[in-house]
Amino acid sequence: MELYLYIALFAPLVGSLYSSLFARSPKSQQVGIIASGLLFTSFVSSTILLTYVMGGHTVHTEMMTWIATGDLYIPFGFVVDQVSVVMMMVVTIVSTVVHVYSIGYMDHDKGFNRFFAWLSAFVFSMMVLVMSDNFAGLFIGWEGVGLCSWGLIGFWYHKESATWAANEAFIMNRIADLGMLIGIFLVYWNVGSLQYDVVFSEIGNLQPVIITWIGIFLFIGAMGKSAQFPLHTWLADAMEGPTPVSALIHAATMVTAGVYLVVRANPIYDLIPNVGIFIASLGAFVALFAASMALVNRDMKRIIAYSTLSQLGYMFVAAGLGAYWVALFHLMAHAFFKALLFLGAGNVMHAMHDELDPFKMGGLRKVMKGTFVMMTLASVALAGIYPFAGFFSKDLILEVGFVEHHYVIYTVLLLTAGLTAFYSFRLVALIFHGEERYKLFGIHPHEAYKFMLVAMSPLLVLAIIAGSFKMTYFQLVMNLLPATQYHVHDHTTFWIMTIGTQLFVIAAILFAYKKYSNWSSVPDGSSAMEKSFFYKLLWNQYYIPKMYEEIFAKPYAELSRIAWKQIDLKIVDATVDAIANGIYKTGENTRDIQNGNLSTMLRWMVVGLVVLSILAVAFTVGYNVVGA
Amino acid sequence: MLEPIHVALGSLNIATLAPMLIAVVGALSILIIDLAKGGLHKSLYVMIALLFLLLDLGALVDFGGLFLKNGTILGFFDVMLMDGIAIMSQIIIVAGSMLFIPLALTSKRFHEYDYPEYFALFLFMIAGFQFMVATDNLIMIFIGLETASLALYTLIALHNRSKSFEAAVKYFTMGALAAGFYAFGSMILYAISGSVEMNQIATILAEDHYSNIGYVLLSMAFMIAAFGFKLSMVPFHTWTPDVYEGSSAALAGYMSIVPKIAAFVVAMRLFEFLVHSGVAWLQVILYIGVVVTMTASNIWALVQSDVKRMLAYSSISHAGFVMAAVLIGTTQSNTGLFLYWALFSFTNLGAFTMIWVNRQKNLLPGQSSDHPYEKFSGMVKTMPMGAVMMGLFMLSLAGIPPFGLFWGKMYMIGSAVTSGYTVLALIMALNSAIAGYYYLKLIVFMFMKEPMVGYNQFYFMNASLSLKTIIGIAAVGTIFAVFAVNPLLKVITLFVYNSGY
Amino acid sequence: MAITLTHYLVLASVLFVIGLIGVMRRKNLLMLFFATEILLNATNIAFAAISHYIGDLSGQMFAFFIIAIAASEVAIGLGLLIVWYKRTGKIDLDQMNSMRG
Amino acid sequence: MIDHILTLLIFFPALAAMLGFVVTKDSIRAYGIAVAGIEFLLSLWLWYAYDPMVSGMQFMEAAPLIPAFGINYLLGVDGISLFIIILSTFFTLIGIASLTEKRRIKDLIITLLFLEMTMVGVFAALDAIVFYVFWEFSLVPMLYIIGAWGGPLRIYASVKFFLYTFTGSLVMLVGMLFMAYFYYQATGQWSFAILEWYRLILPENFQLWLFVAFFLGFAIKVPMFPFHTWLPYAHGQAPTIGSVILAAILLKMGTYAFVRFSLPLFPDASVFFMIPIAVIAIIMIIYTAMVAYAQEDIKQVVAYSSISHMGVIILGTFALNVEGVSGSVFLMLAHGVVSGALFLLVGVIYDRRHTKLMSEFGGLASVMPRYATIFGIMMMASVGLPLTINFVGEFLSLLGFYKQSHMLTLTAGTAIIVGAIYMLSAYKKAFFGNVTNEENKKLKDINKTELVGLIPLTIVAIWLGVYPKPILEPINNSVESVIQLMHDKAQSAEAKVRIPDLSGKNGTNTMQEAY
Repeated sequence: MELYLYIALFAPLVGSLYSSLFARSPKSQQVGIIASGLLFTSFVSSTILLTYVMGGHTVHTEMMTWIATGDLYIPFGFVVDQVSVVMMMVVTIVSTVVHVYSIGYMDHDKGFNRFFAWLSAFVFSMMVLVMSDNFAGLFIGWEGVGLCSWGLIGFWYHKESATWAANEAFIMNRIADLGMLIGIFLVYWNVGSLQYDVVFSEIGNLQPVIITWIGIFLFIGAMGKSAQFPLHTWLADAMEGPTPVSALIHAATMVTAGVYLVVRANPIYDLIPNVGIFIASLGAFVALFAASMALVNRDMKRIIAYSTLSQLGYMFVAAGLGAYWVALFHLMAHAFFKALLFLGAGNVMHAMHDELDPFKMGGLRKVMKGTFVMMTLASVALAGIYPFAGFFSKDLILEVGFVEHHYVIYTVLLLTAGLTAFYSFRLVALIFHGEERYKLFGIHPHEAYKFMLVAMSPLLVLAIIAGSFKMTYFQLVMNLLPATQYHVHDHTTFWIMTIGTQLFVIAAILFAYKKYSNWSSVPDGSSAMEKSFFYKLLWNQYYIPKMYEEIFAKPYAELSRIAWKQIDLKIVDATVDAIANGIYKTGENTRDIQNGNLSTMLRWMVVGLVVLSILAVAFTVGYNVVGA
Repeated sequence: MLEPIHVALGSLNIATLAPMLIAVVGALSILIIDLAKGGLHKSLYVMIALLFLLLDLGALVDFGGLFLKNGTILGFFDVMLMDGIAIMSQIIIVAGSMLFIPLALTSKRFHEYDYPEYFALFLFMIAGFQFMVATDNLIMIFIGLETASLALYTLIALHNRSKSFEAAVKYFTMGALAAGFYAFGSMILYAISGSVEMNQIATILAEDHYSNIGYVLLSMAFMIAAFGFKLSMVPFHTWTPDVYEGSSAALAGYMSIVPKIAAFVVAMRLFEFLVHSGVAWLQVILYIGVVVTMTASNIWALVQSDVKRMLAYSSISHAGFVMAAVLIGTTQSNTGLFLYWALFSFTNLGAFTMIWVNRQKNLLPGQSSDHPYEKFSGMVKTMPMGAVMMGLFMLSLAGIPPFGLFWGKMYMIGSAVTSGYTVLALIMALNSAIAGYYYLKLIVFMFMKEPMVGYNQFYFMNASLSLKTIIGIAAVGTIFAVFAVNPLLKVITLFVYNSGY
Repeated sequence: MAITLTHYLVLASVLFVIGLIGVMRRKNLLMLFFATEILLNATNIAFAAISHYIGDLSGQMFAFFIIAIAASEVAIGLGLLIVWYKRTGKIDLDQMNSMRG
Repeated sequence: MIDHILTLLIFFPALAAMLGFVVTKDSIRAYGIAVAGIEFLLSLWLWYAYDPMVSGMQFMEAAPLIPAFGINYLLGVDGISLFIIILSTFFTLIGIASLTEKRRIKDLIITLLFLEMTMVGVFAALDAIVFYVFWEFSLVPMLYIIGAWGGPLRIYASVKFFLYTFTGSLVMLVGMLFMAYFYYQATGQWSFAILEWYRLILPENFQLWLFVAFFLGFAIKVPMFPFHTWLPYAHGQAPTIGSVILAAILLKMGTYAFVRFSLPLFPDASVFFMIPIAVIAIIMIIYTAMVAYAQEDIKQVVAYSSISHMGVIILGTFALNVEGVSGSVFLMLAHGVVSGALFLLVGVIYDRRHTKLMSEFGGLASVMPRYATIFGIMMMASVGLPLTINFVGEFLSLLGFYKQSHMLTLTAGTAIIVGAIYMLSAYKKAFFGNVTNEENKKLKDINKTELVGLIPLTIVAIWLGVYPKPILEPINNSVESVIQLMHDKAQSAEAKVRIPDLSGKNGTNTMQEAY
C-alpha cells in the first residue's frame, strides 16, 4: 500500500516538475494532458487506498528524516487513515476535474504550461498537508499551498490587482501561520514531539492552560488559511486568479485546510470545549457576515467566494461544537458543489469575455444550456434542498447546533441558510434569466468546450448524490473521530425543523427569482436601495478592507519610511557619522595650536612647564595637608 | 679642600666605552679620509659608516653576552652603566641607524650627502645617543643628549631647503629651551639629594621618605617638560611635524625611531623609580600625558593633507602609546616598549623610505607641500608593487594583523590589561581605531582613486637598488614579524628583567 | 647678612624666569638665543652654589659641561641664524611659518 | 596531507594569489576558477574525512607561534565551523566563476583569493589571536573590493565599513587579552587557546564585562542594531562579488564568533544578557524589515533583509539550547546561500541596466522569465518557506528560543510576516506588472555565466531544505557538546536552569571527551 501512498503523493509533483520544464515554451497541449493524467493516477491510487482504509487498515510510513537536532525529530512521515483518505479523495477528485477543465479554460493563455506547473504543485502541497503524520509536515503543506496560491492568484502577473491580491493573500496567511508556528512550538516544548500519534496520546497529561493555548494558536493558523474573520479579506481579492484556481484552491481544498486542521487535532479540541465554543461562535458569525456581503455584491466570483466563506463558517461551527465528522462531511460535500459552481462561473466568464458583473449578463440559459443546468443544480445543492448533497451536510450542522443547545448559533445559521439561498439564486437569476443585457456591450457568448462540461460532470454527480454516502462515511471516520450521532430525538421537532428549513430556503429562492429573473437594466448606483446605509455598508464589505488599508497598510508603509529616513539615516547612522565627524572637526578646530610660529611653540612649552609646576605645587600642598 | 683623586686604570673598565668610541672613531676617520682625499663618492662614506656601525653592533652583542653572564657592567667612574636596557636600546639605535644610513644612496643627487661631514655627524649623533642610554649619570645624559641633538640640528639643516632651515631653527631653539629645563630639573634633584646619579638619588630619596616631595615633583615637572620635548609629548610636540616636514624623509624616519628610543630609556630610568615608589602625582601626570598625546596627535593627524606631516603626527601618537609602558612600569610593559619599537622601526623605515623614494625636486604649481596625498593617487595602477608596499606599511602602522606593529600593540595593550590599567587599554585600542582613518586615507588614495596627471611621474623617481632593497627588508620584516616576535620577546624579557625593570 | 644657598637659588630662579620670559616674548632670533643662554647660566649659578655648599664636586662638573654645551649651542645656533639670514634677510620669528597645521 | 589539510586550506589560496601576479590578464579568470575549484574540492575532502559522530575538534594542528605569550598556531574544525568553511570555498568558487566584472579583473581575483584565506582562517582558528589575525585581515581585501570596484560612494562606504568593524574588534582584542590574563592568573601560563579557555570558570562579574567587550566586536560584524548602518552602505556600493561574499561569509564571522566564544566562555553572562540581546535581535528583525520595505533600491532591500535575518540567527544562538543553537548555525549557512544568491541576482540586473532602483523596472517576469523564476525561488527561500534551506534554520532558531521566552518569540516570529511583506512587495515592483520602461523591453535573459553561479545555489537551497540531515547532524553533535559545556560551567542558578543538561542523554559527549 505504501506504493500507492507514494504514487498518490508524488504523481502531482511529477506533473508539476514536468510542466515546469515547459514553463517557458509556447503552449503545448500535451503538458495539460500529462499533468491531468498524473493527477488521475493520483486519484486512482487514492481510491485504492480508500478501499484499503475502508477495510479497517491504515497506512503509516516514514520516508526519511527531515530535521533532527537535540530532542527534536521530524521525519517526512505520511499517514493514510480515515480522515486523511477522505481529504485525499476530495483533493484528487476536484483537482483532476479542474485540471481537465483547465485544458480548455486556459486554452488561449500564454502561460498554459506554467499554469499546470503551479496547479499540480498546489495539489502536491495539499496532499502533503493532508497526508503528513506530524505538525511540521502539515506546516510544509500549509506553506506550500500558500505559495502556490500566491503564484496562482498572481498568475496574470501583469495585472496590478492580481499581484496585489496575491501578496495580500500570502501575507495574511503568514500572519496566521505565525500563530500556527507558535502552536507547534508549544506542542514541541510540552510534548517533546510533533508526531500526531504521540501528541494526541499525551495531550491529556498537560495542564489545561497549555492545552488551551495550543488550541488557540493552532486555530489562529486555521483562521488564516480558512479566511475566517478578521483575516478574511484576502479570499474575495483572491478571485483575481484564473477561475479554475478559485474552484480548486479557494473553494474546494486549500481554504478548507483550516477545518481539516481542527478536525485532525480533535483530541486537542475535545479537551478545551471553551475554545470550541469560540470557534463555533466565530464560525456562525462568519457564516452570516459573509452571506450578508454576498447579498449585494456585483461580482460573480466574489459572490461565490463569500458563499465559500460562509460555508467555511458552517464547518467551523460543526468542528467547534465537537461534531468533527459533520464538519468534514460538509467540507467534502461543499467541495463538490462549490467547485462545480466556480467552474460554471468560469464558463460564463469565458462566454462573457471575462465580464464579471451579473447585471451585465442575463438570459444566458439560451446559449449555455449545460452550464445553466450545472450551476442551477450546484446552487440548489448549496442551498441545501433535499436530496442534494447540501441538504445532508448543511442541515446536519443546523441540527448539531440545535442538539448541542446553542440556539443562538442555530438561529444565525438558519438565517444564513436563507440568505445563502437568496444570493445563490440571485446570481443564477441574473446570469441565466431575464433580458439579454450583455447585448448592450456587444458580447457574443458561446458555450464552453464539450470536454469541459464532461469534465465537470463528475462533480455534478457528486453534488447530487454525495449525501447518500453519509452512513458509509460515518462508519469510516468514526474510527478516528468522536462518533457522536446528532439527532433531534423528538420526532415532531425534527420534522418541523427539517420542513421549516426547507420551506424557508425555498421561499428565499423564490424571492430571489421574483426579484431578479426579470431584471432589465444595469444599476448605476442611483436607486434608493443603493443609496441606503446598509447597502453601502455591505457593498463596501463593512469597510473592513478600507480599514485595514488605513489602520495597517498605510501606517506600516509610513512607519517604514520613517524608520528608514528618520531613524535609520537621521538618528542611528547620523550618530555614527557625528562621532566620526566630531573627531575630525576637533582636529580641524585645534590644528591651529600648531600655527607654525616659533614663539607660540615656545610658549606652549613654557605653558606646559608652568602647568606641571603648578600641579606639582598643588599636589604637594594637598599631600602635606592630608599627610598632616 | 677637595681630596685628590686616585684612580686605578683597571677599575675604570674602559671597555664600557668601546661601543661609543667605535662610533666616534668612525666619525673621525671619515673626516680624516676626507682631509686626505676629497671629492670621494658618498657610497664610500655610507659603507664606512656601515662598517663602523657593524663593529659597534658587534661590541654591543658581545656586551649582551657578558651582561647575561655577569649582570650589569659598570665602568668609567661608575658613570657608564651597561645594563640590559642600555644594551638593548643601543642595539636598536645602532641597528636602526644601519637601516637608515643606506638611504643616502638615492639615485638623485642630494646636496647633503655630498658632504662627508654628514656621515661624520651621523656617527657622532649615534655616539651621543649611546652615551645617553648607557648611563644613569645626569651629566652624562646631558652630554649625550646635547651631542646627539646638536649633530641632529646640523643634519637637518644640511638638507639645504628653506624649509629645512626653518625646521632646524625651530628644533634648535626649542631644544635649547628643553636643555635649560633639563639642566634646571637636574639642579633641583642635585640640590635635594646631593648626587647626580639616579640610583643614588633614588636611594637617598627613599631613605629620606620623600620629605622634600614638593621639590622632587618640581624637578619631575622640569624633567617631564624636557623629555616631553624629546619624546614629543603634547604640548611639547609642536616641533615634530615641522621638523619632519622640513627634513629629508630619510632623516625624518630616522628621527621617528632612534632619538625616541634613547629618550624612552632615560625616561624609564628617571620616572620609573618614582612610579614604583607610589608617587601618585607622577602616575596621574603620565597618564594624562599619555592619553592626551595619543589622542590629540591622532586627531591632528586626521586633518593633515601632507603624508609626511601625517606620519609625523602618527609617530607622536605611537610615542604616546609607548610612553604608556613607562607609566605602567612592569617588566612586561618595558619589554613591550622595546618590542614595539623594534617592530615600529621596521615599518616606519619602510614608510619613510617610500616617501623618500617619492621625493621630487620642485613643487608642481598648486602643490603646497612635498608629499600631498594626491601624489599617491591611483598609485596601484601605475606602480602596483610600490602601492602594495606602501599599503602594507600603512596597514602595519594601523595595527592590522598579521603585520609587524600589531604584535607590538597587542603586547602593549596586554601589559596594560595585566597591570589593571583597563581604561588605558581601552583608550589605546580606540586610538588605534582613530589612527586607522588616516592610514586608510593613504590607502584609499593609492588604491581607489585615479592617478593624478603630473604626480604619477614621481612615484619611483628617487629609487635606487639599495632603496628598493631597504623597502624589501622593511616589508619582509613587517610581514614576517610574527615569527620574530617570540625570539625578540624572550631576549628582551631576559634583558629587561635582569636589569631590574 | 650672610649670603646663604637660598640667596643663590633665588637668584638662579629669578634669572631662569627672566630667561623664560625672554624666550616667550622675544621675536628676534638672536635675542632668543640670549634668553636661552640666561636660562642655562641661571642653572650654572645654582649648580656652582649647591656644589659649594654641600661639598660635592659633581655640581661644578655639571656646570662646566653646561658651559661647554652652551658654547656649542651658540656655535650651531649662530650658524643656523646666519644661513637663515642669508636666505631670507630677516631674523624675525614671525616670518618663520611656512609650515603649520 | 590530511593531517595538515586545514593549513593547506588556509594558505593554498594565498599562495595561489601570489603566483597569480604572474598570470596574464586574459587567463587570470581561468586561473582563479581553477584555484577556487581545487580549494573547494579540498574542502569537500575535509567534509568527507570529517567524522560526523565525533563532536569535538578534528584535524587539529598545533605549532608554536609566540609561545612566550601563549600564542600558538592552533587549528581545528568541528561541526559548527566545518560547513562555514565549505560555504566560504563554495562562494569563492561561485563568485569567481560567475564574475562579470571587467575592470582590473586580475587584481580582483587575487584579492578574492586572499579574502578566501582569511575566511577559512577565521573559521579554522582555535587560538584567539590567530582568529583575530584572520578576522582583522579579512577587512583589507574587502575594503579594497568595495573601494576599488564599488559605486559612486564607494570610498565612504568602504572606509566606514573598515573603521566601524575595526573599532569593534579592537575592543574585542582588549577582551581577549583580558581573557588570556585571567587564564594566566588561574594557571600561571599564558594561553590564547580557545579550548584551554573553555576550561576556565570565570566569576560572574568578569564574565559580564568580558562578554560586553567581545560582544562589541561581534555585534558590529554581524551587524546588530544599532551598529548596523555600515552594512547598507557597504552593500549599496560594493560590486556584486563584494556583496555576495560580504553577506554570505563575512557577516557569519560575527555570529560564528558568538557560538565559538561568547557562549562557551561566558555561560552565565550569556544567560544574563539573553533577554537584552533577544530584544536587540527582535528590533533587528522587525525594524530592519520595515526599513527594507521602505527601500527604493532592490539591493538595499536585500541588504536590510540580511540584517533582519541575522536577527533570527542571534535569537537562535541565545536560545542556549541545542535546537536553537543548531538552528542558528544552520541558518548561518542558509542565509549565506540565500543572500549570496540574491545579491548575485541583483548583480545580474545591475549589469544590464546599471541601476538597482525598483522604479526603473517592473514587468521583468515577462522579459526575463528564467531570471524571474530563480529570483522567485530565492525570494521564497529568503521568506523562509518550508523545504527551502532557510526554513530549517529559522524554524529551529525560533523553536529554540521559544523555550526561553514565549512573548519574545511571538514578537520575533513576526519575522515571517514582515519578511514576506518587503520581499513580496519588492518582487512585485520589479517583476510584476507591465513593462513600462522601454529600456527593459530589450533585456536579455540570464546567461550561462550567471547560471553557473545560480544553479548550484538553487540546488543547494532546495536540497538542504528537503534533506538537511548531512549537515544538521554534525552541527547537532558539536552544539550538544557546547551546550553541555555551558551547563557544566554555569554557576548561577538561573543559568543552570536556562541551559539544559544533556548529560543524561545517550551519545552526548561530556566536556572532557569533547574537548
